[in-house]
Amino acid sequence: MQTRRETLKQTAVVAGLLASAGFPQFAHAAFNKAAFDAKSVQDAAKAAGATSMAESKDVTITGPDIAENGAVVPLGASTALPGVKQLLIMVEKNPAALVAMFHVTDAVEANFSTRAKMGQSSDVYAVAIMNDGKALWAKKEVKVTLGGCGG
Amino acid sequence: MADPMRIRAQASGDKATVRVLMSHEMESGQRKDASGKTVPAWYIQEVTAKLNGKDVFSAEWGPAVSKNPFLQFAVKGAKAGDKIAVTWKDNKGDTRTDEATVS
Amino acid sequence: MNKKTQLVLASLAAALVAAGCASAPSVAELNALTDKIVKASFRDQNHVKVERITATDETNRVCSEADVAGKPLDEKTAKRIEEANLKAIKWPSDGKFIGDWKEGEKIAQSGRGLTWTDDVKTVNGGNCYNCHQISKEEISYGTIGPSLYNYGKIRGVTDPASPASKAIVEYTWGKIWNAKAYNACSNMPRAGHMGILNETQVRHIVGLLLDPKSPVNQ
Amino acid sequence: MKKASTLSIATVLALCAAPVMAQKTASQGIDEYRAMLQDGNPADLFEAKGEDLWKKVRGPKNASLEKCDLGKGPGVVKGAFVELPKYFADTQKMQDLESRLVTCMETLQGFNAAEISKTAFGRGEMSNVTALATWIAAESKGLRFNLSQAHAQEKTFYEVGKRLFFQRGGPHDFSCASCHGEEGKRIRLQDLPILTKNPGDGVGFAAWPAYRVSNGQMWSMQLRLNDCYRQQRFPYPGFASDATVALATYLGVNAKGAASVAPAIKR
Repeated sequence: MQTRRETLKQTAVVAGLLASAGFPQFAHAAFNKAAFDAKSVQDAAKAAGATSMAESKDVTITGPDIAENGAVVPLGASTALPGVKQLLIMVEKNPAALVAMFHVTDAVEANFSTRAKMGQSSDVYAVAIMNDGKALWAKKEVKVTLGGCGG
Repeated sequence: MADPMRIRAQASGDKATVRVLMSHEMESGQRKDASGKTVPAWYIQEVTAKLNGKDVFSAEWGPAVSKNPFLQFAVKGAKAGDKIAVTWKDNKGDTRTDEATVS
Repeated sequence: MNKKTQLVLASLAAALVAAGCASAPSVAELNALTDKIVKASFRDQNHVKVERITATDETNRVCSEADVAGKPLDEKTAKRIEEANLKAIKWPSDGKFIGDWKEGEKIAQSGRGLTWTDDVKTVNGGNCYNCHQISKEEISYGTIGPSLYNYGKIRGVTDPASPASKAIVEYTWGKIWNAKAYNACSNMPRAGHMGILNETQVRHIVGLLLDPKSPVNQ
Repeated sequence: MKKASTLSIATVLALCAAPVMAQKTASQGIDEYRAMLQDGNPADLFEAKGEDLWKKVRGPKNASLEKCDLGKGPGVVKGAFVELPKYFADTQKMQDLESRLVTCMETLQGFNAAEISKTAFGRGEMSNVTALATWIAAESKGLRFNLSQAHAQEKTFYEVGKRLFFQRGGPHDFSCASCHGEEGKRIRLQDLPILTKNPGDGVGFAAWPAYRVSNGQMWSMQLRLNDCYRQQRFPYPGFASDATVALATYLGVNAKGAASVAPAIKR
């Protein structure tokens, strides 16, 4: 694990880079450690700024029904709703639920895809955190199967 | 020095879809090595993108993003010939920027 | 590449040239060359020794040759091989054929053991699901071997201890212990005979297949 | 019957004759999963690295590999992959792509071939050989396998490779044919290509090098064969040893006419 000194040093590097790159409008690009350390979907959303949570048909989570391998599971989150601040992709049963947090700006569509590791079959979530702090989510189940001979 | 990314940016209509592959271990911090010691987490924490030098995209990632990560997003108003630059930075402070032209 | 093989090849080529022979090497020459290439190409790795493939038994040798020729073994040889393997079957020392199907399921699921990356202390698995459907619950199964779902039920085994079931119980034990006793060149490993599984493990597998309470027979 | 193919998902779906309903749903799900991964194959990363390595001045002799003869003349890359292994007059031996690359790295760049061959997969110069092989294979994408059997050694290696393919051994009595000798078989959910004949475009020999999602590694043909032997419970085949080249010759000749999709993406 990281030592405290390394963490401090790294924070300094990050701060330095941000300053030199002149990124002030992207202040939120600083890593939200609390959200990524949170175990549950709820706690991660809260750490990302959510004040309430509700299921919504206006948020979409995409992913396979079955993943042949948990090491690489293609997941996507999208919404057409206006006023979205962040889109989060989460895997409920991972040691820490939050996989990726996308910041929504006027310059990009609220539609992001990446690939996640999954330790086991689990519900996966797309969570849209709105400007007013409301979090709207959608989920689907992804089964992770055992592949080839090894296991 | 990290290996280069592969960036493909394709314009269609009033947007460009950007697909990125990054070369990174994305070590989860959950794995143990042969001697039983936990392999420390090592992963990309921040990804940002610029369109013709202007910030358009930013994301934060945890260690659960797969090794050699894939990312897809769409930039509004981008057209063929525009430059898309993608930057990642990992939790060890290593960083890499690559650029592609929208086709 | 190593010098030994190069020499072999060079001498083979030289021999062919010297004989003024433009025709292909004979089967015997090719077999000999293959043996030499195997010896020169493979090496020990951890607990896995080269003898595993250079000191194989007659069963493997004649079956490999038949496969290369693309013809099944002649009946007489097949019979001889089967009899030799049948004789080598070790029957349960305490007369008990049926073990715990729950343990059997775990062994059937496991594909671990005996590779050069496995620890030598690894408990070997049976690799069963790699090739067979067994229980209905496990959807990740192979198809190299036949489905074993309802194995006991189909064969009418309602009480494995009954005299009526004796023949099928014994056959099942024998097949797992040494598949080549019933089919000389079967693709199936000889789990007991080759020391992949021990007697207790074989007993659990037989339980998995024949115990009426096993999910296999539901 | 089911035709083993990770590429033509639709074909698999249409032809998949699964024994029970639940099974069919599962294999459809797996096919959807595989389709989702096709766009964005991390093999691209290794391909880019390989191209760079080919052109870069490296090694004790400060040279690039651009004069390397992969069988179609110095510097000719396109089309070389689908004709290997073949006999090389300069080394007087049968060589596959990786073996040949190591030869070029020694003769042109001054690297020590024996040292590279001893290096574990994924490490040091060996990982460079894999990246180079990935790029060179990619340059022949869509071309059809067409190995030469003109030279006596090419014929001999095919025959030896055939014997190796059917060689039963180890505690499990496995040969290559145990898994790859019949059409339409699987290990667990993994389709097994039949390798005694052309298994079809982009299947078997025509799919490697491939990116393995299970471990995030780029696998060359040498590593593919190495890991088959590991799972066969065989001893360790030396890198680019005659046995591996002979086996590859057998597989490559059998694959005649199959279009290469390498580098593929695999479980």
